[in-house]
Amino acid sequence: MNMNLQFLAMTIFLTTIFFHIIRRNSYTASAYAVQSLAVVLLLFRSFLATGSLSMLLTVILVLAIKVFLALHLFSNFVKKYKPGVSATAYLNLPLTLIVVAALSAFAHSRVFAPLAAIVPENAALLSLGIAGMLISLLLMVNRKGILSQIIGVLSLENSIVVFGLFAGLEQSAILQIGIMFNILVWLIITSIFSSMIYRHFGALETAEMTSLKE
Amino acid sequence: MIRLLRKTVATPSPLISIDPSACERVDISVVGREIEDHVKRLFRGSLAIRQVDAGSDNAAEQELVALSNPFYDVERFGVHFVASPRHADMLMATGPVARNMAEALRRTYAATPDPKFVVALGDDAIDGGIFRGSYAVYDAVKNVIPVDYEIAGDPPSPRAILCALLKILETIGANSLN
Amino acid sequence: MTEFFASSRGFVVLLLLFAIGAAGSLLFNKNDRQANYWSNLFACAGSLWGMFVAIGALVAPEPVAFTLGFSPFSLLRFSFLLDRLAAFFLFVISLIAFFCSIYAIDYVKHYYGKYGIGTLGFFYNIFIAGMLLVASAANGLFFLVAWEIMSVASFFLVIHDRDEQENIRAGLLYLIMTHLGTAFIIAAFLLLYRSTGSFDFSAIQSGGAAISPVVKNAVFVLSLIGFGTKAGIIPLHVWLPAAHPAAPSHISGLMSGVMIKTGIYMMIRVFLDLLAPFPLWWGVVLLIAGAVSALLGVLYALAEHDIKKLLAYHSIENIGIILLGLGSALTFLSLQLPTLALLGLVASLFHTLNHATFKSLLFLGAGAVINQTHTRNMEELGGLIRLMPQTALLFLTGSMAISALPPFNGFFSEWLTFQSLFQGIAATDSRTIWVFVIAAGSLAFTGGLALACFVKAFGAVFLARPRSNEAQHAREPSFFMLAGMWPLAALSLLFGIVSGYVANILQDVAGTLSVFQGFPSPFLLAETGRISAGGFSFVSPPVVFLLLLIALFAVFTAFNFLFFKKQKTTFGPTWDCGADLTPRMEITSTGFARSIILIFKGIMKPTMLKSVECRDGETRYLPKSREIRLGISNIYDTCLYKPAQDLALRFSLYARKMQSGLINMYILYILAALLGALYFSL
Amino acid sequence: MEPLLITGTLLLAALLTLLMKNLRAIELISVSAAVAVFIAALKIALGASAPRASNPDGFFSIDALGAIIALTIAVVGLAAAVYSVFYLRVEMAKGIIGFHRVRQYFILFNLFLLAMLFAVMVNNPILMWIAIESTTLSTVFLISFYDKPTALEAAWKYLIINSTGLLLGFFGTLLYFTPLGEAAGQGLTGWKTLAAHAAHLDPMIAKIAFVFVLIGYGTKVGLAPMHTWLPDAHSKAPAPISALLSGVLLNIALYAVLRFKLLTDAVTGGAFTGKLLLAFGLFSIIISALIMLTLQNYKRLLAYSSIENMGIAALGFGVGGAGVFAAILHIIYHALVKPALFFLAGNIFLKYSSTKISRISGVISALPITAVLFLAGFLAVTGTPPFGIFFTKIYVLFACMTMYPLAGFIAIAAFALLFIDFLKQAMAMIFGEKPAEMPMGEISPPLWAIPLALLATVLLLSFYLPEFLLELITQAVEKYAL
Repeated sequence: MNMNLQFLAMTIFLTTIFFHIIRRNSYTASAYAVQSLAVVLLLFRSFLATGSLSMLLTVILVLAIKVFLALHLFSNFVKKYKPGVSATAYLNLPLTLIVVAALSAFAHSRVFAPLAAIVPENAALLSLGIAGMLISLLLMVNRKGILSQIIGVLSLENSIVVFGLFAGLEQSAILQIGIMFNILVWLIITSIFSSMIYRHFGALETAEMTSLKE
Repeated sequence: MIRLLRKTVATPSPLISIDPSACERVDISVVGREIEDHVKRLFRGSLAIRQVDAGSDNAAEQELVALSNPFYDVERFGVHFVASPRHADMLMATGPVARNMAEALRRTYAATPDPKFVVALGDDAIDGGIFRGSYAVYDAVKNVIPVDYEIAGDPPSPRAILCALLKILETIGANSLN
Repeated sequence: MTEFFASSRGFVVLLLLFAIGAAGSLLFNKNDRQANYWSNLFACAGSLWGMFVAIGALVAPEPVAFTLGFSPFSLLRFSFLLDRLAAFFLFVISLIAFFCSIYAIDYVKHYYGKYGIGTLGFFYNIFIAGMLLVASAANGLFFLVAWEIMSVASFFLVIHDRDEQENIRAGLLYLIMTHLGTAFIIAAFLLLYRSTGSFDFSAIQSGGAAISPVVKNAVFVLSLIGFGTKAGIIPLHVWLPAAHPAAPSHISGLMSGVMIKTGIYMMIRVFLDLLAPFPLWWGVVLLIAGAVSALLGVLYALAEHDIKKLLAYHSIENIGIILLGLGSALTFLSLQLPTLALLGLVASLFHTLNHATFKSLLFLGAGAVINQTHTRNMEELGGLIRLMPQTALLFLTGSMAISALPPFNGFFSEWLTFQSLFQGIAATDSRTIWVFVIAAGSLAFTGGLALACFVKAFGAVFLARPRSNEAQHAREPSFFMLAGMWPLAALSLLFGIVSGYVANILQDVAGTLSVFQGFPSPFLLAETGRISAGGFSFVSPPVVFLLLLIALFAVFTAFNFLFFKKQKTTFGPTWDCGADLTPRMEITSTGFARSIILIFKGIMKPTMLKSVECRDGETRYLPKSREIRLGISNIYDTCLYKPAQDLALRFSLYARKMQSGLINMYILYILAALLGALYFSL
Repeated sequence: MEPLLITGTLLLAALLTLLMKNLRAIELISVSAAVAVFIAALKIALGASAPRASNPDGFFSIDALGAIIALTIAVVGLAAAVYSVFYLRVEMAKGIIGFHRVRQYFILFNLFLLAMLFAVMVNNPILMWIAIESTTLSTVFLISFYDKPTALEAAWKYLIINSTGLLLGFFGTLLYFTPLGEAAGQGLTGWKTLAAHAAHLDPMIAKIAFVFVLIGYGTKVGLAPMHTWLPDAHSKAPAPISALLSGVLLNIALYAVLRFKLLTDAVTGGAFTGKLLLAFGLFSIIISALIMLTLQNYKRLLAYSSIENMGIAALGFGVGGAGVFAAILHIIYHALVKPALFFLAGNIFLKYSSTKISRISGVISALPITAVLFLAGFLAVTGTPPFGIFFTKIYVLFACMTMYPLAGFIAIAAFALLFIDFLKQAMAMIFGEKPAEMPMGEISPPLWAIPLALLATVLLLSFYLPEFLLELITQAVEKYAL
């Protein structure tokens, strides 16, 4: 197994955990950029392996959208709404880590064993990808801030991409581009929404938005 | 109304006035025994009287009430004062018939079953007495309902009433023989 | 000729008549007069045609079966079966609908300009057609369609007077109860489907042997609850006293006279026709349900001062009496006594017919009174016999019939019911005898109380003096209303006098059911106009009628010529001690019933509400007005329906907590659902 | 050919709307585009129903169920387009929105239609996923259309929850590509290719994949407990959008689940997926029945009713056999009834300016036709004869009864409760005294004519199914019933 590969996968997994630990939004944004960069590098590896030009186009798009645009949007976001951006969580740190550990264990349990067995040589990495997905979901459950929710969704997506790569399920370039286009629109919409939410609620916290209770 | 008219036509001038002044000295028990005899014969032992206060000044009522006290105690002779004209053989009307009581008097008369005897008791009932001519009264019971007998006095004493009652019963007895 | 009526074409014409009536009345919605005449005339025509169809099917040698149209659903077949039982119910429905429609022509006039007559006529036609379909459907799914059409149409009729909040609540309760009932029926039919693989009645009947006893019992319980809700068995009756007063009176007459009988019809159809043979306890349960409904129904009627509610409670009572007959039939059948079973069934069918006639008559009469006085409260009525003599006579006829006084029809059907119960006491062993004893006792009790109740009702409404201004200005109803009521009164008498012949026909109707087929030919229930109960006892209605006439005549002459010979009679006003007689001096209907209610206070839980309004608020020495209200606490609401409702509300509030408004929670649900589904499915 | 036409027309309509400055022109473009789409969808349905219809494995490929759903989208889309025109005119007259909002509305409306139809027509699971995700993205601004805090909140929840759910669905989708190996990355993999390889799917992977797909797309279907976004979004969107969301969008997601169910069933047999669908369907029915009892908002009432109806469809597909037939018909009926109800709710909202049930009374006096139609719609959606939902419910129940009697009994009880809930709420709104100052009469004829047409169609379809529709349903049942 390639050391580089392992390193990149670990980076992605660790950044996912890192999201739970850090309490500053600027760091969260940077951590997402790091995670996405790792994904880009992984994709670049597969470009090197296949050498198809459309793959290169995908890599460039991912780099542009997930790393540069996202970083740009998030740092703007943090700067602009500093007082309103929260990074607090419902569970305290030890408890969060225990749940993260439990989810990771579940991802390595016999339930997901068939998935890890898709590409037996990458079994550990595949389990890591699944754990990343579950932990990203946990981020969205646990964190109160809207930024964390956005990053949770994006990190979930990254984990799925990583899983797809390791499982040999990457799609043809046109589909990748379609997905990237979706993510681009999604990013733009969420940032527009964030400003609208800030305008209406004066904060960017999910706990503020609980008036629809029926 | 028509029935009333017919009755007036059928029995011309039925009114009999009784002057009880002659009765001042009679013995009640004697009169009473005679009344009892008549009541037994004519009314099968019980004469039921309904007294109607048609705007009286209560003097006549006092005397009528006295009839029931232990001294006179008319019930022993078979004479009862009853609470409803439906049970009565005889109506005893007192007072000059105040305008408000006229209707009540008429209805009482109507409610009394035939054959019935109407007695106007006291001067007020006979001709209005001291109230005569007042705008508030009809002056006499006979102006409102047909009257058969009149008992004068202002008011007549219980003894006088008893005596008059005897005379009335005698008249009735005589009429029924005919 | 009769073949044509009782054929698919004749039936299509029947449905078309109602369809045209409904559609036309909707088209004429703008013009109340046109809509009224159109809808009611077509309803009349349809009902008349329905009677012919029913008679045609009654005289047909074989049951008439046919299928109309097609549907995209393979299980739904628009198949009809007009056997004698169905034909009998078709006849009852058509008969009552015919007279109610005549009555309606004048009755609905007071709605002109207030509520749309078009919609009333539309739902009225649909409602009658729905009932006819219910009685003739031969496919479970099709039956459910007809059943729901009937229920929904009657719901819209109940809420026709929609400005009254109370009517809306009554309609709500009615539809809720009827829908709950339908849910039970659906469950029953689904269970039957599961066992026999078809919704067709014929297939269910022939596959009946394959149904396991457990499923059979479940079907019995489910359909007893389902159809019992419609029929108004206590404690499922709560909608009945609410819905009947709310509906226009000709609708109440139809609902009470015939709609609740569709529940009885389906019980006969399902229990006797589809599910036979059955265990003994079915009949016992029906007997107990009948006894309870009859006794409690009449007790509640006694306590009621709303005239239509009173009549509604009497419907419950009469349904109880019908169930006594039906229950004894079921019991005898499972004891292998087909002759007696036939007697019980005939009793219940006869009472069905009789109750339809006199109850609709009573409702129509009550409608005439309400139409004039604008109140249903009997305490505000009174003295109407002088103002509405014909109505009073008609109402009296109905009251005598429902109180089971000879020579009216109610007497003879109750007599038959009594006979079957007595036979039950005589013919069964110690295990079931007590049920019959209790049932007969409760029926006897019921009869007495019903009489007391109608003395009260008739007395409070028609006798004494008017107790309200409106009651003083009542007038005799107009032509068509009387024209609708007179024939019903005549029928009440006629069915009484010729009850021997009617019972004979009903014996044919009941005898064609498959459960009676395997036995040797049963005894003759009636011969030459005489009803006999299996040779044990008999009664001859014409003789009863003649005797009554003679007795009446004799009493009248005796009093006139012997005792009052010498006396002169004069008529004068009542002695009133000089005061004016006022309605306040009369005995109230509440007061009349109070002594009886107090006897049963253990069951009825009467409530008394006293309120005194004083002129002087602080010292309270000088009362201005005093009010005492006597009521009956609704134990079904407090003990059964309210707790169920509270339970549902509590669960609902628990469920609503799920929608907490917090998005983190929502994502947690997704995570939990994902992990849970993975864990449990792998 | 028709799929291209549909795509082109809607794209063109969105572009033209972007450029137009004239309100009437925008309205005309959108309505005519909807008409064109309707005709094309009808042609697709007619073509698919033809015996021996060729179903090439090209870029677009529409099976029988897809054709049915596409047709319902087109019908409801047309109805919604016409209704939107008149609805927005009233709102503009009231001064609630301006021209720019209307233009934005119609652009997004056309894109939304496009995304929905694309999702049904396209032959590739990933592209379908992209299209379904696009439906989320195109409607999120329509949900926050009124720019109120609550609308924004609803839109945000809609966006986040659906994106999360769909990503899980995406993961599940990827897993279905495992048997393809290297071929997965090559070109566009059609459903037929996937189906051909499905036999080589590892059963365990197939199960995991289906759970992910069910949870993922189930979020979009509105199956409990993933339904939480649905009442918020449906109650805050403008009425025509709610109609589309509720009537057809949910069906598309369900359609996606069904397609994956077919792939899964090839290796695991029908019992596994059936039980899952049954469990989620039943849970949805129970939850919505309970919650509807104490609701205070009539648009939420309709939204929960959609959850219930999707539950019934899931139940039907879950039990299989005759349940599938009933579920498909149920989808059709629901797709017509629910938009009609949302349109009527829109009328009530225009008149009363409130969605609180407690503030609405006497609709029958204020809006007589709307009230009558609302009652009819209520009867239709709760499954009262003669409306067809009654039959579909009975069919689902009896399919349920033959396999899982307990579930059948629970469902009957839930249906009864649902009817009571709906009846209670509807009666409270429709009867009673209308507010004194409220003027009588309908707002404009098209606003009630459209729901009337939809309800009439349902009533017609309850007793008569056109030949081509029957053929399509038969084909679909053959394909999806195991």
